[in-house]
Amino acid sequence: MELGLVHYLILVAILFCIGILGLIISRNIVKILISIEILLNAVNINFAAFANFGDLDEAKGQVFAIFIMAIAAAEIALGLAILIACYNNRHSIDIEDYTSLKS
Amino acid sequence: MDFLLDIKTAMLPEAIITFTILVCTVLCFMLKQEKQKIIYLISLLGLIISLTSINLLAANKIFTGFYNSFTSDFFSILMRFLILSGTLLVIIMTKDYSSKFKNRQGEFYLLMLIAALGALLLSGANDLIMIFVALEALSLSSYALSGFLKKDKSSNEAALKYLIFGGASSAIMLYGFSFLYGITGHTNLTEIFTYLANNNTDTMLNFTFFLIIAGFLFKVAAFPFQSWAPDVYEGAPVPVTAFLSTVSKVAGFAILIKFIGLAFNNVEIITVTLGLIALLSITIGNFMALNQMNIKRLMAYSSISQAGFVLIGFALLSYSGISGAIFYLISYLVASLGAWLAIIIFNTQTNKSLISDLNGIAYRNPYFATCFAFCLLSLAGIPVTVGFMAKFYLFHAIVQEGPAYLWLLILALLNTILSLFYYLKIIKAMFVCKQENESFKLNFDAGILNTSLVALTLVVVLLGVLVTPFIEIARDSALSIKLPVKQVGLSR
Amino acid sequence: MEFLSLNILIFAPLIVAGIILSPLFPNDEIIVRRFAKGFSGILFIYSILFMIFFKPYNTGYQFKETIKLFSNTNWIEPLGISLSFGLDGISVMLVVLTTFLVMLALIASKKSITTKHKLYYSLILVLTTAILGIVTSRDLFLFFLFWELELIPMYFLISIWGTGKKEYSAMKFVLYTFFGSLFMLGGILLLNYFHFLNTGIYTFSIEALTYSRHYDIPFIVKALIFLGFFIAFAVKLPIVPLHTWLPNAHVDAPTPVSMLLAGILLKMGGYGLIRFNTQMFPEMIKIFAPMLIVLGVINIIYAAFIALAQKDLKLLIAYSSISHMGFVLLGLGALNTIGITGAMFQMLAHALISAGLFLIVGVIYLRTKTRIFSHLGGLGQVMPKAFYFTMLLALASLGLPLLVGFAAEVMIFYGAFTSNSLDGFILSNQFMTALAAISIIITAAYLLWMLQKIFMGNMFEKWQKAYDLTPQEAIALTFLSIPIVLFGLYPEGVTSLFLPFVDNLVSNLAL
Amino acid sequence: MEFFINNVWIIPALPLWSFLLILFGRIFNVYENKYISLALTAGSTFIGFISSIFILFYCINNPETSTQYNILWLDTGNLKFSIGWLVDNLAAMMLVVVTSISLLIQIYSHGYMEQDKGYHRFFAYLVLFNFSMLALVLSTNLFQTYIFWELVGVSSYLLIGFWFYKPSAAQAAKKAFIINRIGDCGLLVGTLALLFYSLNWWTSSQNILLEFATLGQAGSLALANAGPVLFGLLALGLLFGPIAKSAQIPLHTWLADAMEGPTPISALIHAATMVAAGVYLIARLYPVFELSPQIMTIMVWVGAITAFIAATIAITQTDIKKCLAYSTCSQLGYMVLAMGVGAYSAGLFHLITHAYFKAMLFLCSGAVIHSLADQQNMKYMGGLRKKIPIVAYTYLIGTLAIAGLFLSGFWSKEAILLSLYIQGKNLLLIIALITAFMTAYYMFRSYFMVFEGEYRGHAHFHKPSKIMTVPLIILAVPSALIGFIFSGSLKSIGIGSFDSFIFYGHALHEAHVSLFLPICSLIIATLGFLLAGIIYWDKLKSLYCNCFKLVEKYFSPLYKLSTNKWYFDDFNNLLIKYLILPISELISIFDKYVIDGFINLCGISTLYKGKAVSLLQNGNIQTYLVTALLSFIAIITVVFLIYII
Repeated sequence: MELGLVHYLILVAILFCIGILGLIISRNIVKILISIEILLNAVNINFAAFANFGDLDEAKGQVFAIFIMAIAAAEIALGLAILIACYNNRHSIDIEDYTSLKS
Repeated sequence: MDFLLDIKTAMLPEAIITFTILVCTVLCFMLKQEKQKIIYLISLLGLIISLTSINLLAANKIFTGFYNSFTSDFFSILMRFLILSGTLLVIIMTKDYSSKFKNRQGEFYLLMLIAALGALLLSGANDLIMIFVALEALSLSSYALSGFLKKDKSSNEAALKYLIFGGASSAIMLYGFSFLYGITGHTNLTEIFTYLANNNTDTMLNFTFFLIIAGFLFKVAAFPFQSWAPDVYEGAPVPVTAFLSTVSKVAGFAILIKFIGLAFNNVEIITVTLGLIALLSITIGNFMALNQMNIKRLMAYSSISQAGFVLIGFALLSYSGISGAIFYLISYLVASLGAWLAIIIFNTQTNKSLISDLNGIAYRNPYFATCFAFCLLSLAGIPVTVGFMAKFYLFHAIVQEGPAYLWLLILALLNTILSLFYYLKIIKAMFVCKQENESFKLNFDAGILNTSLVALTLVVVLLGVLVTPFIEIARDSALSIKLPVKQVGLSR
Repeated sequence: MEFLSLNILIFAPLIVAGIILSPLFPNDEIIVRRFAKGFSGILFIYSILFMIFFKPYNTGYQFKETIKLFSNTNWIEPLGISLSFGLDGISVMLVVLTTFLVMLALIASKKSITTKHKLYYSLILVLTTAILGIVTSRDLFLFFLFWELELIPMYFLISIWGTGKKEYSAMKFVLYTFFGSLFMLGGILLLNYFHFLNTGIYTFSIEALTYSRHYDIPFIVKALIFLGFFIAFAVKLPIVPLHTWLPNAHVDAPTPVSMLLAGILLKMGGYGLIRFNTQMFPEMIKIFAPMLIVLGVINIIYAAFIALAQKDLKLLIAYSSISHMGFVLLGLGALNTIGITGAMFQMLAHALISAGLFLIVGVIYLRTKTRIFSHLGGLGQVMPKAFYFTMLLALASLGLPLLVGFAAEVMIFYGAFTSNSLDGFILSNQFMTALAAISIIITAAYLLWMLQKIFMGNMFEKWQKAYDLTPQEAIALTFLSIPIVLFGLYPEGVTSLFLPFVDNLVSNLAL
Repeated sequence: MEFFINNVWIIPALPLWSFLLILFGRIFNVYENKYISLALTAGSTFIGFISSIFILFYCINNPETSTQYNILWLDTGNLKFSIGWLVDNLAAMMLVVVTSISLLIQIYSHGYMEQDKGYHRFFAYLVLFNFSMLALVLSTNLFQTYIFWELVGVSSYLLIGFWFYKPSAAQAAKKAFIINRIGDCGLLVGTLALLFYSLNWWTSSQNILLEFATLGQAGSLALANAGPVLFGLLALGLLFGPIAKSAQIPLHTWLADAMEGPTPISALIHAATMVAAGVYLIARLYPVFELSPQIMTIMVWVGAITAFIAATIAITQTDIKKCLAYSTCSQLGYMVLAMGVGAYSAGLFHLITHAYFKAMLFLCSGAVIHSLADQQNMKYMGGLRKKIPIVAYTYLIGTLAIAGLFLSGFWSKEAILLSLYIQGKNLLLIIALITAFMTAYYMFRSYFMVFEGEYRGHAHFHKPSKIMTVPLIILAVPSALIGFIFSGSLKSIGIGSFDSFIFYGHALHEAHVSLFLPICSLIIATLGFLLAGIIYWDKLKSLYCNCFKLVEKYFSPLYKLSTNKWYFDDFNNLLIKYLILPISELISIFDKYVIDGFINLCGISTLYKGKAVSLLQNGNIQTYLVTALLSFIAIITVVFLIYII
């Protein structure tokens, strides 16, 4: 069986769902950040797949993927930085402890 | 040289801001902490120059440059004007507040300018990559800004929530982008629209549309991606909140408009979706605002509901609707900036942010209270303020679509009653309630903050009276975006 | 007559309000009050001039004025909105009434307003502008704008200087009115849209929209527009299921504001019903006449019965207000000249009488600090002047002949009885009018009961020191009594102002 | 003569003018002198009296003329309301009666009220009443009648409540006005209906709207348009006005309470003039009532029942004024009864004779009360004949007159009985005779209790002044003679009979050839006198003491019924207490808790909805994400569903 676009799309969909799930259920903030990373990487695969199957001349998808990677890195870095600041204040990385702002 | 020409004709403000950012970065490293106040002045200067440079842009023709990834039309110029003036005011707001930033004042302005640059680019972006990058520039610096008070627990928490929510929604948006790219094979919006005009790809496109607007709905804090806003608005430093609820929203709307063009062959679906989202935003924002005791939180919910009103204009998918939305956006920006300015003046001097803290302030600081009241009344849509005109113009646009959109009108109208209730609650506290044991008097001198508050109030009233030019601006800018929408109701 | 400019009339109060509020103006209560009173007196005289130079037999608007903005365009050219004002038969009376009652309210303000004078007097003047704007605007949008504008000063006036649950009442008033006006906004926009569909012109001009009724608007939409307007005015008038703001607002408002509320603001509902629901939609009002009459009769009887059960003086007057405004509906539903003339006249009558009665309530409250009947009694011995004025007002209110209330009621009764606007409806005009006539008994009952409870009978020892009317109060009441007697004896003095207008209106109905 | 006819407006205008003069005189404190008020009042009435006399003579000389003049009061489209003055025989007669009695009572009032603080106020009210009453008499149309009908009502309200600091007076004034309003309401609706059913006739002919002169034609047209049932209802509505004003059952209860007012007022308004206005209005509306036989029947029975019941109540009253009040009520019943059976002239004749003698009786009672320091209870009087003989004799004249013993009441009552007899209404005749018996009984009872026997009271006695006794003497003359003068016996010297002067349709033919009826009624009245004498005249009383006690015991339920005024007042109070007030309370509660409650519930529920919605805002970012995604998916699904469907 040859790998087609659809397979990639399914993979991406699965990855995306995993990412969302991780985002929703994990209590550890680092895990949540990683889930975001999974989401972005799923999208990267999508771009790459589309570029590979549809846009051979310009490969804009790949370019896009690279942009995403760079920005994802920045985002995670920022996220971790914020997390550290948070940790300094509350000594916890459990998302349940960050619920002081509400209704 | 092509590149430079592009900059001269289309991206002069952005270039100036970039230059300012560079200068500021350097100064950040060079200056001692006590002297970092200079950066405040420099960023103000940069913004003012950039604002004036907008005049140099060719307003009446559409210019596409920067490898087709940036379009400068009248609409984008208007949006950039709004963004720049908004940022200018936000930075003015920080004059006294920045003492809370201790030794990191320079960074603050730097981040603010970067966010503004992202917003500027977003308002003219014409390429998916450009959109993404600009959006993230805006978002990332916003995350950092909301957590800027490092020692403050709620500021941290706000930043964390904002980042997680933002990351998720931008991922969803990117997912949509990838499909859009997959369907059309292009990342340039112009090309995408050309492709879509010639090919019929219904269902998938709808799905894509939903995914994409998720990111923008997050940015404008509309339902269902609104729940971050109250927490972040409450936790973040007040100027940042002001920035988020004004400039950031303007940018979000500016880019959202471009995508409603995706509604090629299935106008109804977009209208119904956006209409539903708009109404739900308005309703939920209003309902939640009713019981709020904290001004910042109340303003957050109010901003959710106000975003809903702008979305109504989009939902109509007509030029009159969009021009209504643009006018509404202008009115919202002015009034809400005024309100935030007032809140910041109050908050900086008293460190309080409950509604009951405002009790009886009108008789100690009549001008402050009057200005604040005018801004709130404008948000509520009471004459003679710009908010009243904006609401009227928007509702007028709804009716132009014919009786089929009456449900939208009726529900929106009913919601304005709710909103009046909580805006009046603040006004009541200021004018009616008796002051409690501890009374304080704000220092309301001729400082720049107070002057700007008075100036904004004057604008709120003047725009409510001399309304014709602004309606025409809104209409021209709506017409300048070439969108595949109905041309109803724009005759002279 | 170049010196008669509506613009001056309307915007002068606003400017004066600004002057009073400005920091340069001395913050001395006496100066502020005298200045405001003096100005309102001048305004009243100025508005009288309009009435004198008004030519009742010219149909259409007079003293037309349109403010042009830069480059001589209309106010909001793209939407066809213009800043245009004018007076016609029904508005001229209301303009004079407004300035008159504002003047009296300011005269009566001396004792009841004790704090924040600058704000108070300027808010009253802003309110004046809003009301004058409502009555004189020739543009629907402008009408709506003033309609909404009036809310804010009213909110402050009730909630700052009121008593009791003032904040609740003020909020209720504002939200209620706002609620109603939103339906009107919907109606206005739909009307504008259909005018555009038919003519390709955007306009909010009342004249244009009034005489374009032959354009093709689907019946159901027309009914919706009609009902939208109706709800807005029903809240204001008020009509029974939408009336509950009124007792609250009246009871908690300070005396002068109650006077204005009862005297002028309620009349805006009647004005709107005539100006829009009747003049603009003659064919719809014929269909909805049964609704008007049934609601009118319910208003009259229902509120009268409630008034009978009240234990609070001000509540009693408030409910009597509702009951009397029902007559306006009844007269309007008759759809004949005498009925509508009666409705107009009833607005005048009720304005004068209820303003006076609310002033009396204030007078008594100032002396005794109570409004509960069981705590009052026998005040006639220490306050004879107040007693006689109250008697006059109560008698006028219960429709004593040769006082102003009678002329109104008699016109309405005759109009409603001889009308055939309910043909084809399950109940006849005659039956409904007879039902409404029962109210003259109930009205007499509660008003005389009130008179008896307050002024007659044994006096409580503690009121021995209650003093009689102050000069200000006496002057205000005298000013109110003069037209009550004068127009009661000679109603044509007023009716001739709008009779041609009403004739024209009715002949349009017949088309 | 012509001058007075053409300027008849002077008669009501002068009192109005005097009213304004007194009013403004008081407001600006121009004068303090009591005589100025008196002069203004009495002067205006005197001029009116002189004019009325001239007008009456003119009318006697030219019996067929009726002059009217109208001013357009209100012109609204096709309905034009006028006010004016109409002079015909009836009006001329009434003018003389009203002005003459007014004049005397005004003079009397000076004596009665001299010590009162509210002297000027009293005269202002009095003169206001005069104005309204005279304008009512001169009304040209039903609309104008309604106006002044209410104005006399309000004057009566003001005067009953003259001593407003007395709770009972305040209560009585209110009661009088409200009960009169019930009548006014009927009158208003009747007028409206009459106008409605004959509208075309009024608008097509150029007549004054609702004018009396052509009411008959309009009425028959209305009958044709409305049909007998609706027309009956219409006429019933019109009849309600007179029923209330003339204190007929069931709206009679106010009259006894109205005695709380100063006694001259009771004499003028509540005996002689205003209450008679009801009968006057029936006379004016006769063309309409006549068209509906059912209404005439109702009128007869209302009159008869009132005459009977009021008389039975009067029997046991101990308050002298209440006794006279119920007597008035009963006599008014007589008049209405007469109008109902078609004895138009007889009814009006009785009105006039009654006006004089009842006014006099009241003034006598006023003099007694005044001299006994406001003592009204007859139980504490007695033997006053020796102290105030003038009052006693005038009272006796009045008693004889009202009892129908030869003096004026005899002639007018005789005319009524005669017409009943002629028409063969035997039941009514019997009722009328029983009433006549009771009238004689209670009047003599009061006379004996007050003036004969020993003084039983404790109050210090002081003699009434001349100014009070002179009017009594003057009034005694017409009280005694007017019946005889107009009975037709003096035709030889040029004074015709009353029914040849005032009649409806055609003059009644001379029919009383038989002496049976007069003798019968004289015997009955004498029996009444004897019974009263037996029971209350001390000289006779002792003889039959035991017997009387037995009777009293035996009849005690009836006695109770009578002293409690047939429980009408209690019934009314119950009606108000257990029906009207609960209804209004109920509606008020409904309004407060249902309508307003609904509104408030909307508000509160909105706030709670807000609270409920904000529960989702629990601070946990993951909850936010879940809700956001779920609602996003929900929106998409809904939209797709809408789109697909």
